[in-house]
Amino acid sequence: MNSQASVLSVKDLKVVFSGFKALKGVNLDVGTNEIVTIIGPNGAGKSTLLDAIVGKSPVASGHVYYQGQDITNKSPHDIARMGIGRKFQNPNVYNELSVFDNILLALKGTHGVFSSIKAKLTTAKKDKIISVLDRIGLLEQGYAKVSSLSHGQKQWVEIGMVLAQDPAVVLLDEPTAGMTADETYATGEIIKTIATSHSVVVIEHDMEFVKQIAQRLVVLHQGEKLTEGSVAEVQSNPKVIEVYLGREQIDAA
Amino acid sequence: MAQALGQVQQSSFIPKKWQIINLVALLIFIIFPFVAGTFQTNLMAKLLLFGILGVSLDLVWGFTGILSFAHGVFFTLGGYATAYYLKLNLSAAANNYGGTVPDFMVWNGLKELPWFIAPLQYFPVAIVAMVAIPAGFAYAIGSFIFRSKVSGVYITVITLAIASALTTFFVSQQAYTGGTNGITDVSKLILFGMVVPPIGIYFIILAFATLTIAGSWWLTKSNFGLILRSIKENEKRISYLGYDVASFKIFVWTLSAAIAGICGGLFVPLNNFISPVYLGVAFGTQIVIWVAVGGRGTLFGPVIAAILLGQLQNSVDRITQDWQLIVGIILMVVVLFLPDGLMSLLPNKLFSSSSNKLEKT
Amino acid sequence: MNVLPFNAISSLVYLAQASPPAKAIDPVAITNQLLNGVGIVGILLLTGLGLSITFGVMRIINLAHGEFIMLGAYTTFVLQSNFKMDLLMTIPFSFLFTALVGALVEVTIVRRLYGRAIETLLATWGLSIVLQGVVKLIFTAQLKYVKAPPYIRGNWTPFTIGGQAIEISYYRLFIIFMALLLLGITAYLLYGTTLGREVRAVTQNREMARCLGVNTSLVDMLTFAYGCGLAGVAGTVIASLKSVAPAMGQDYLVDAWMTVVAGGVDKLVGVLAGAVLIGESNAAIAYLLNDPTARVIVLAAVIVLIRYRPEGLFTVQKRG
Amino acid sequence: MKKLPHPKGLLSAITRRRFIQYSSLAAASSIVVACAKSGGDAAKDPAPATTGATPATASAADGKKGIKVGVMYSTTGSIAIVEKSLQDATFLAIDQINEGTGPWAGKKGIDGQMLEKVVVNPDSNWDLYNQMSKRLIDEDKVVCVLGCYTSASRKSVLPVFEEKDRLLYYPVYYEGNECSSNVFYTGAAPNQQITDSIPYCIKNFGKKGFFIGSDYIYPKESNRIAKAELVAGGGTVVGDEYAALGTTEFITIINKIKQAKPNFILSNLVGDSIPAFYKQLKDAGITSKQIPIMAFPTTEEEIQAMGPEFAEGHFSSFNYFQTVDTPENKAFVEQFRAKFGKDRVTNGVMEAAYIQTFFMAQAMEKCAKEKKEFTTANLREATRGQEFKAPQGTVKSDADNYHTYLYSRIGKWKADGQAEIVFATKAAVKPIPWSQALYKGRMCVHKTPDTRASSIVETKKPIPVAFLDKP
Repeated sequence: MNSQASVLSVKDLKVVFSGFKALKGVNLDVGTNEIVTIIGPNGAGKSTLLDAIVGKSPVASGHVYYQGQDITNKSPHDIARMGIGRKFQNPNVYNELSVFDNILLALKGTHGVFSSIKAKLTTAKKDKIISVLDRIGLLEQGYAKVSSLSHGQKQWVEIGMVLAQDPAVVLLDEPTAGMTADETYATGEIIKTIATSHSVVVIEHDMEFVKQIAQRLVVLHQGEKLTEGSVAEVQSNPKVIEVYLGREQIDAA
Repeated sequence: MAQALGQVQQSSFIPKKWQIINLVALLIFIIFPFVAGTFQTNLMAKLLLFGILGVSLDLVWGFTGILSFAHGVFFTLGGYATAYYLKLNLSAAANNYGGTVPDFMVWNGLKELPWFIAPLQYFPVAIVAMVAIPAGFAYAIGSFIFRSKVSGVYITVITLAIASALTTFFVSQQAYTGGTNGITDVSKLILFGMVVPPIGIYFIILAFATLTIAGSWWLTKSNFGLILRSIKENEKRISYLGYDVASFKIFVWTLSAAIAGICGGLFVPLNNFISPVYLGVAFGTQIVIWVAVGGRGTLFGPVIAAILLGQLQNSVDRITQDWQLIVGIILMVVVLFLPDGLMSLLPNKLFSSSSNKLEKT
Repeated sequence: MNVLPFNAISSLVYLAQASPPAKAIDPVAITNQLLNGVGIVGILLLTGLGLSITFGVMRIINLAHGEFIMLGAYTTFVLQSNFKMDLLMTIPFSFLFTALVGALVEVTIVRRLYGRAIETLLATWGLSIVLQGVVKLIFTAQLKYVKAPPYIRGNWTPFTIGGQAIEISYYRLFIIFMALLLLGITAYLLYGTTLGREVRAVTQNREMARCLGVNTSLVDMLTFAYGCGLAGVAGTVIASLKSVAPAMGQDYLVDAWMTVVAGGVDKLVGVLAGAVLIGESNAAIAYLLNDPTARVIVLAAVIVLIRYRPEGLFTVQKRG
Repeated sequence: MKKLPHPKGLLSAITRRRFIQYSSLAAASSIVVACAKSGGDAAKDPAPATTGATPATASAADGKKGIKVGVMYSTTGSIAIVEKSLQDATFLAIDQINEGTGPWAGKKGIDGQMLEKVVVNPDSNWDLYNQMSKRLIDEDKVVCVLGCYTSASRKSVLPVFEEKDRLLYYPVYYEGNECSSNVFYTGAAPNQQITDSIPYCIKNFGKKGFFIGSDYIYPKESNRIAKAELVAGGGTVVGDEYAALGTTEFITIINKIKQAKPNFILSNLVGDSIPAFYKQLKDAGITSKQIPIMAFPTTEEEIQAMGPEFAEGHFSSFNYFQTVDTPENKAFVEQFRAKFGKDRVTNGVMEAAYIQTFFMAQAMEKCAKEKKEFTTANLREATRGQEFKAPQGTVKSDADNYHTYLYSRIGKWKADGQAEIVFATKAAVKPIPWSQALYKGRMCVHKTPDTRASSIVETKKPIPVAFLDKP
């Protein structure tokens, strides 16, 4: 167990859905302030891996350690409180609430029933929310209902939620889907700043974006880890080219 | 500008026009018993109670998204607590069978008061039981079902089963519950050595209603209310933000049951009886209808709907005996054309505060 | 707080005391009881089947289900009293009539509410009040009487033990036969025909099915009408066991729901499982204790079942 | 200040939505009015009920105001099956009083004043019985109320009548145990239905009785009294089962009956359960020859609903059967059918509803003759002791306990759905509200004039059976 070195550590993780083996024993280590990018074709088990980490999908066997603690199959809210934040593939935000309220909900805090009743909107909290809104460029739309925003803006809202949550480990599932090239680039820069003080795991398809942010790449294929390494290493790995890219070059995207 | 931002979020903030409307409404309710006759005062007190019962359901349904047909159960449990109290304090002269054992227990062969009912003859015990029994029952059920992956319509089916099972149970336990008849021939409510007159009960109910609505307003405007609404929209997402959804659900469910229990408790001195008819699915559905017609997620909607539908039924009954046919038609029309209920007819301006621009501080 | 569990126990004690001289569990009687339970299973299956279409397949929470049963019973009453029709002969008519009413309801009400489950629930509750009211206006609240076919009378005795007959009435057998027959037909329609495939496609992904050229609104209407038609047949078959009245459907609503949910809504076989489970356990407990206690226990068991297996007994675990 | 300027299209869309909402509400209310009208018409009451909203229309021809009488029976919901026929019988009586026909021949109204009925429908809901009785008394200011069926409904309104000191006339056989100054009971007390039937069962069927009933106070209390009588007569109780109100599934109970092999079944099932039980019993192969049913609440109405072949050979104990051979009954049946249809039957509960309306009218007449106002006290004093030549024979409202002297009869059901009367008392039996098998010597004696004080008297000695002296 070398979990001392890594913030998040996944050991031989297996997830099974009614007989279908979605993950067949995956290992993964995420170090402090490191960006790990996971790539892989559809159905490789990328989202399932994140689901298993945050307690959404039940783990059949194997373990997830966070800062040395076994968090396997703990409830999602416990895992979130420990410091793992998640952004979902499709923007998973509250459409009926304002952008402000979405960020407010995500704000780091005790999150208990009674504390939420007593909670007051302090200046510190307001400042924090406003700085998050500013950072995701939605200050103008602060009081707008999320349902009135574009798809890309909703992605930003969810990134904002993760920022407000201020977790030690940030899991991002395709954060740039539906964004323009400029927006994608901006997102990449934000992720890099996040990584100065957080560990980040990103699932991504867009190779330009991957190259922009990636420190270490993990390739999943059919529920198994195919290989891992730097962008260059992965790109030159024959197995990856064989099963993942087929005839195409990896940077053709 | 920072203050302006604060306004929107602070619970104490209520738009001015709306404040005035509330005050006027409260005044009307205070004057009402002095203007209207005995019957209307009594009916209005009952409809207010039913309205608050609707508000209690609205907290779990309108705000949190849990549809329950079991709110009549909590109402009835609270009602039985005070009904036992009033029954056990019936003067000896009025009790045909002498002693402390109520008539229906004598008829069913009980020789002495069951130990679990006996403490209810003391006022403080009865008052605590009125809140604690429905709340405790709700807490037990809530802990059982909300800490599982059951959600949505399955919760609703469970509440149907609870209402149905408890009705059968109360009816079959005639010796302890009075069976289908329930508990009747109860004494008047006596507070501080004085019999509370009907108008007194009206004002107790009005005070309770005002407090409940004010409290619920404050609660739903707080951070807690925001969390409830998020649970309603997407309960999974919020757990990834570190909220224990089940404990929020259990809390609001228990709170709502406590309010419903007090409604039931106040209902008995008003109506002089309680019976399993309020346990059943039919009454549970009626509560759902008040909330749906009034407007889910609004605190005044259920009260307005209960009063309007109650008065409508009372006056339509003078025209036709088939008044429930009309209630059915209204329900269908509201659902089809007014999905957000009667409250959605009010202009939005009443509720929305002027929106503010956010600025960097 | 512990008043309730205590009450439950004391109630059993009380019931035991109130019962006449303690009876030994007689093997013949218990066999008869379990065999008779088949009769209860038949009724649950019959009344739950329509619901397993409207709820299980279409996800429509139809609280007017009991009223469609009632409409079926009245159809039979009208045909029998006016044309002296045999009960069996009226089955197609009550199917067609209730299916027609169901189609009308789908077009006018349910169609506007797809995807809004709670609204459907409220609208159909309103509908149930209206249907009862209208039937009462036409036929008055008086009980009506439907004759069972004269050739389905008496008892079938498969064997006797020590001179005591094990028997079940032919009419109960007829009910379970009808229920199984309808279950078979429905299963064939749903899994063995193109229409059934379209139905399942529409309910799984409406948009996709529409893109593939399925007339989704027609499929919706037909499916809902079929579910209502099944309720109508249930009404006809049950009518001769009891009497026909506007409020008769209410009795079946909760039980039909429990049957469908306990067995699992995703598979048609779930409704059979639910009916067998609820019917037989009800029969067994009712024999040992009594009917009200059996009902309370079975409902409590269903709650626990839903708690631990919300997907029902016969459904596979799904992702997420 | 608005952040997002609303585009024009959006604004107009909102107004249009609001417009649809308002107009649909308007449409709904017009549907309501239309339905209310058609509902009233469709009820096809031969004499449309005058309503509290339009009291002027009910004024008598000579300009005198009508006497408002509340009529409270459910015409919808689960017990409408019975209560509708009670309402019919009440309407028949009121029309006869107003028109001066039937027993009221030669008179016109109450000394020239017409009865004005204020009809409410509590929808088989105990809560609404309570609410509507308050309305009748406080808002419609009726003189008295005719109505209720089942103990639960009576119990829910009793506090209202006692608190406001008004009179309720209650037409249904019940479990007894009541001694109220505000209710006149015209249905059977326990001693008028149970006491004669148990000895009859022991003598004709045997000593083993199986008791069944619907799960509420009347059947349970009634069976408790009957069981005590059976044991007192040397018989044994071999079964005691209760089914939820409205149950129509009797497989288990029938199976238990088969196992217990009783000589007779004593049934206190009510309403919709009755037809279901009789049908399923016959389906299960138990004939009336093997195990006859002695029933209390089973009347012509339920027999007609189930089809007579299922009831043939079974028994009912009641005060009245349609086949009672008196001139008054012949007229009653004829007049009822003329008004409500040839296929209708009469039964004992309806007859009680009919009787009590005449008790009330006679009492009002007495007050009017003595120039007394129709106050509760006056009407109460005038009602006690009233005699009436009822279809079942001469009956009398007991001056002591406000129950009614009634005949006790046992009928055996025939193939035509009518009863052959196999037992009848020689005259109406004096009512005793408490079963003497359970509460020996307990009586109810209201003072004259009634002070509304507690009127229970304990004699500790058995109360002898008494009959009404024939005039």
